[in-house]
Amino acid sequence: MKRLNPYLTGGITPDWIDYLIAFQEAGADAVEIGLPFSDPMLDGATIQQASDQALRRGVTVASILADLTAARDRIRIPLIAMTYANLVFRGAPAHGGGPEAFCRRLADAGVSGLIVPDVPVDEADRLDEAAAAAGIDLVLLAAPVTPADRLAEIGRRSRGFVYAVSVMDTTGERALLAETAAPLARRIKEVTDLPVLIGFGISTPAQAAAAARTGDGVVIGAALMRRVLDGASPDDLRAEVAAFRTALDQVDQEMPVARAHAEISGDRR
Amino acid sequence: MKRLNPYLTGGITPDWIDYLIAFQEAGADAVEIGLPFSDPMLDGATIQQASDQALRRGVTVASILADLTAARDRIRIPLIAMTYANLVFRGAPAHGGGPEAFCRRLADAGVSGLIVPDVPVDEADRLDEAAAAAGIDLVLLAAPVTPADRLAEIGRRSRGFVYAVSVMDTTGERALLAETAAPLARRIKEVTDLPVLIGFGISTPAQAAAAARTGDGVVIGAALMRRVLDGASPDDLRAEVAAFRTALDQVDQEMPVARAHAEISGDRR
Amino acid sequence: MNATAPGAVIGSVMGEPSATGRFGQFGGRYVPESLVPACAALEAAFRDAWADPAFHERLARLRSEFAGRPTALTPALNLSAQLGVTLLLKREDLAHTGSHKINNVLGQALLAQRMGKTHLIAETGAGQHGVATATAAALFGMRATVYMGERDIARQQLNVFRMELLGAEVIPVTSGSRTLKDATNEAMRAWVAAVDEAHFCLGSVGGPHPYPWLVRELQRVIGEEARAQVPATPDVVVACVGGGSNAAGTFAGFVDTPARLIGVEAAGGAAMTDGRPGVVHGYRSLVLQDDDGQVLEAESIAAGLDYPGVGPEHAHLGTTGRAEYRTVTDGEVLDAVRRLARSEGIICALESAHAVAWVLRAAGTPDLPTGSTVLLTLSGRGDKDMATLAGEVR
Amino acid sequence: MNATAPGAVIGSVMGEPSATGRFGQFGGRYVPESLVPACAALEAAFRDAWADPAFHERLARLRSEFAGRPTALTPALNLSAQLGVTLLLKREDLAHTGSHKINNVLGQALLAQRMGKTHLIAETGAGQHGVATATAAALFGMRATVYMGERDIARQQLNVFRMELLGAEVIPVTSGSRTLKDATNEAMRAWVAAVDEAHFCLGSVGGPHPYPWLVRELQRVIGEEARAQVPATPDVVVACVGGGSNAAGTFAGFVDTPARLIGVEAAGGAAMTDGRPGVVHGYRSLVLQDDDGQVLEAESIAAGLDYPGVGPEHAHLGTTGRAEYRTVTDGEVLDAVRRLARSEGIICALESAHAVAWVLRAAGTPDLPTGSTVLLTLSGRGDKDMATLAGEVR
Ligand SMILES: Cc1ncc(COP(=O)(O)O)c(C=O)c1O
Ligand SMILES: Cc1ncc(COP(=O)(O)O)c(C=O)c1O
Repeated sequence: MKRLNPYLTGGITPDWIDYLIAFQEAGADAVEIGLPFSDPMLDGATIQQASDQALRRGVTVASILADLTAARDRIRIPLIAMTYANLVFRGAPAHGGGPEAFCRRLADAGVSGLIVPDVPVDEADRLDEAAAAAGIDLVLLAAPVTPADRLAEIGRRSRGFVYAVSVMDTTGERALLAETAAPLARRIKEVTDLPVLIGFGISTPAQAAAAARTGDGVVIGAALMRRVLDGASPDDLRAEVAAFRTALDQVDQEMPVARAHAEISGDRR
Repeated sequence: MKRLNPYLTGGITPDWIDYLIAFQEAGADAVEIGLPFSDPMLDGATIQQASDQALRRGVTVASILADLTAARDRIRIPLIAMTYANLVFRGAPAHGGGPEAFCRRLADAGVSGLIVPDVPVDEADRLDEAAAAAGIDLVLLAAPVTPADRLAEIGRRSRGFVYAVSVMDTTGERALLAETAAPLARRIKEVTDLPVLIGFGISTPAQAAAAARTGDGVVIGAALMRRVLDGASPDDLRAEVAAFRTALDQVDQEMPVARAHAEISGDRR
Repeated sequence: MNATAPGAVIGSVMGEPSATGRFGQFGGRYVPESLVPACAALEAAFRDAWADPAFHERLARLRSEFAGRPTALTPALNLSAQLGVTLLLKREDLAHTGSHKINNVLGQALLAQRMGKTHLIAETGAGQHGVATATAAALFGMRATVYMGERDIARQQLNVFRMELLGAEVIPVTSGSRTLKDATNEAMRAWVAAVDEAHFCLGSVGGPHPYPWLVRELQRVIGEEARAQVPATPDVVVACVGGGSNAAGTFAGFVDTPARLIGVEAAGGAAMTDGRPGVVHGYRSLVLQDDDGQVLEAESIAAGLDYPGVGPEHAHLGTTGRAEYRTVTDGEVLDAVRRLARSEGIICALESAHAVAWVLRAAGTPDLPTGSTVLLTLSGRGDKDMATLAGEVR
Repeated sequence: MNATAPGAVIGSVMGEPSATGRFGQFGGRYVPESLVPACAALEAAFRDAWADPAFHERLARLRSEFAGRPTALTPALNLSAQLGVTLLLKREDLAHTGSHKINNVLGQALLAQRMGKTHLIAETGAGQHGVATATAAALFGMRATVYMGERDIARQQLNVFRMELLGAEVIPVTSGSRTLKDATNEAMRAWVAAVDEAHFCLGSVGGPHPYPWLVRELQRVIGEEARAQVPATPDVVVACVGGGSNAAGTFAGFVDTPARLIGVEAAGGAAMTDGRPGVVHGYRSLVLQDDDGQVLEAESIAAGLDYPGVGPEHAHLGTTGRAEYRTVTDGEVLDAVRRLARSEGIICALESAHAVAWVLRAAGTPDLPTGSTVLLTLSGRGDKDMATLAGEVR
């Protein structure tokens, strides 16, 4: 089945958990929880704004994890944290900091995956170990410009799935699915058996469907966060995510082979 | 008798000749006629303003001399032109210009003396000759800083009188007669038998009297021109100049010797 | 690298970083995968160029014929007499465009050309790096896009217009602190989207490997010239520190001497003094941040020092003790600009005035004993700051 | 001196003027008696100093250690390729304070100090001479008073604040054209009143003897450096002409070569082209004046060229044919600033852009044939003009 990982900025509104539940109810396979950072280098305007809004509300990693812990009983799908290196590496192990403690805190809150866009594979050794020790999948990203040897290493070292950054750009809505998306997904699939999720700029169900014809699923970020920023309710977002779900399911029906492949790879907990 | 040379910016008002006549009636011994120049380097704010006012009226050397020619019958005292080098040297003799023509034009209009503050004695040769040829007295100026040898040359080459620049400053009213005035006048009198007229900054009859105790008379400029600029009438100015006359006459009575000396030197035509 | 007594001679310090771009525990290449190949290509191009005498020759020609190098070393005679120290000023304010930034940019533009790039992207705070980038772009026939925080645009308007006149596009950054920090984010984002044809012309010794090394090597000319110009090894070498490029370039010329190396930060942007280890803008260093790891907004009257990070090599030099870092306040900086102007006839940049302010405060104290000889890098001229100063000094 | 074919080698030209300070029929000392002794004393002091190796040594030190000399010679490669001529730029914009004016002022300040003066009085148009004077005054611990027309104060505000920061008093001149002409009148008036302790630090090659000679000798360094820097004698040597000091200094280095010497005036302030013999500001030269001998107000976008007179030696060089003079319009000047910025990465002063504008216009015409080598003195940098340009260029 084609995977649908909607993204949600942790703490974007006081009732942000309701959006998470709405995503779940709409058929999300997992939710990526953004832990807002002051300097989100790889994010475009929408997710920057979402992060800022959350930070202005006083949200912290601790408060987001506490909210997730509190909502644990309502959450049935995997949660994947997405954040930047500074929040991950912050502090020394001796003082309860460092990536080891960070990963343990994620795991304690029921988070099972981690994406850190500014930690490329070359800088990932320590985080790799820390994540593994805490039982967290460290998802690595591949980009259209990633050369073959790096791609192989990313495929080998990524856990859970490989995140295909569809476009040479920041996060943000786009009129068209980038032409680089499909070739990248195909190249990744040649070097790994992990599912390949395509993200960055997937803005409509049609684009999601198109992406899913090569990849094993999609991450939807800015398109959803823009609605939340505009004041849409959890119900509104449920409908939005459901539309993506429907589009992906249709792809599944078109492509039985791909679906079968996805079911075998089994990263869905 | 102590000399009184009031100064009048030519063309300062349409009825400027009336001021000239008023000066004459008030007992002036001669009148210095300023031929206004755009860049009067040695003039302070008042006479700059007077010159500007005349120039803005469209006054020229030619128009001033024409006015004087027209008023010739009413004028009984000597006229001394005061202006800057550029107006004197302007043009080539071949084209009716140059100091030779300039001096002839002055003489034709009944002017008998010339003061050019930016032609020091070192630069005076050609003008000297031109003035002499036209029967014009070229009056040279001496300043408090003039050294002895120059002072002797100035005394030797000046015609009519020697103009003692009382102060190291531009023209303009001053609260006090400069301390440099008397010593300079004394030094000049040591090197020449010409009368020594003290000018620059003499603003009140009392100052004029004080100056005249050392010199042979005074030039009064800015103090009169300020009144004209402020709108005072020829009658007002007649009274003003008469007050200076009275003050000088009193000095004459104090100092019979000085008066006798002045009468002998006889530059008054 | 162990802690080292100040003044000890260390040969290997300020050499090449480790294979992963580290100076001790600092540095690295914390960038999105999209930028990793570009960083790797830049590193390769730099290694290649730096080994090529023809590249050095072109750079040397540009430096002398175009940028006006070597810059003068001016003995500040009046201040020296007043302060009881011998103060020597390395005059980067006399370099073309008005600061040391041109040293870095000319080298990077040559590299970019060598790599076939046609577009320079830059971040700027004070605008000096932006002007230098716009200048090099004009000279090399490249496009230039400069990201600049809205707040900095307002306080460094002169430089904005200079950039535009040089043909650069200046893009106002309205996010976050609207200063250098956010301009850097935006420039990196823009680079991601244009990485094929664009070179990210980074302005200081921060950023992902190889930038901290590359920029320091390009700024090394300051220290090497000064070393050749001073009559004897100074007791103290001092420079202001924003990202730290003029200080790094200066220190590089003296790191193997017994001279004490002093970097001076803005009190409101003192990553070396108040920062904690962290990762921003692609490198690990000391960073001003709150307990949650959110980067703090710096607050300095000098747009070029109004930055919460600092180059990783400084973090290393500070941690090992080879260099020391001090802070001065905005008020001291304004006094220093005026004092230098009135005493020596030199109007320096607000950034540079930080180094001056420290000398003014420290002279005659144990930190800078009477009789010391001080080499101070005056990183730039103050024309750009006249609007700010008009409001503050009188 | 008879008329001389352009390009002929003349040894004695640009040597010492006659005993009365004349270059041919121009020059002299047309000042009030109050100033004659001061001019004579200055002449004596200059002769004495100029014969004193210690004076030359101090001046040379100041030039190199403080002012950043020698300034670079930059081949303008892009413009050269576009225009079909070899264009070499003598970079006075890189001198401390941003123009050639510092060359003159450092020499005069040294002289003033030697004469025991404690106060410098100056006139300024663009403000560059005022800034240079304020700078030297700060360095030498003297008082500085700078007269500047109200109109120039408005269009060169950056320089006004620089002067004030350096501790100078800037006095707005509200008379006449409210530009350089009237500022000069006011400065001379102020000098009369303070002649004991004050030196009139005149900014160009006008004024009473010995100024035109003194200032040209102090600016000769431009031409002499350039002469040593050019690979071969250029076909044409070009500089802008306001009062004419940067041109005179440049020409002095090449007057004894076959190089053609070209001075470029503002069309609205072209004394060499439109002036008639006259006397202003203490010297006889060519002057813009009406039929009645009233001096006309010049009208140029460049405050430093917005002046109705020109140094007497230029009148002589022009009359004898050794130098030629051209004019360019404000519009050509604005284009030239932009073109130089975009092609070479150099933002020059509006004044300097006059020389550039002539090259842009003349290149490829009989006046400047394809293949010519041109040495152009870029007299100053354009920072001061950004406000004006912001309104005019885009
Ligand atoms: C004049 C000047 N000095 C210093 C700096 C700070 O940069 P760095 O610390 O990299 O030398 C800047 C930055 O804009 C600057 O313009
Ligand atoms: C940059 C610059 N160039 C030229 C001039 C004109 O002066 P001169 O003709 O004496 O060189 C000025 C005068 O202010 C100036 O500032």
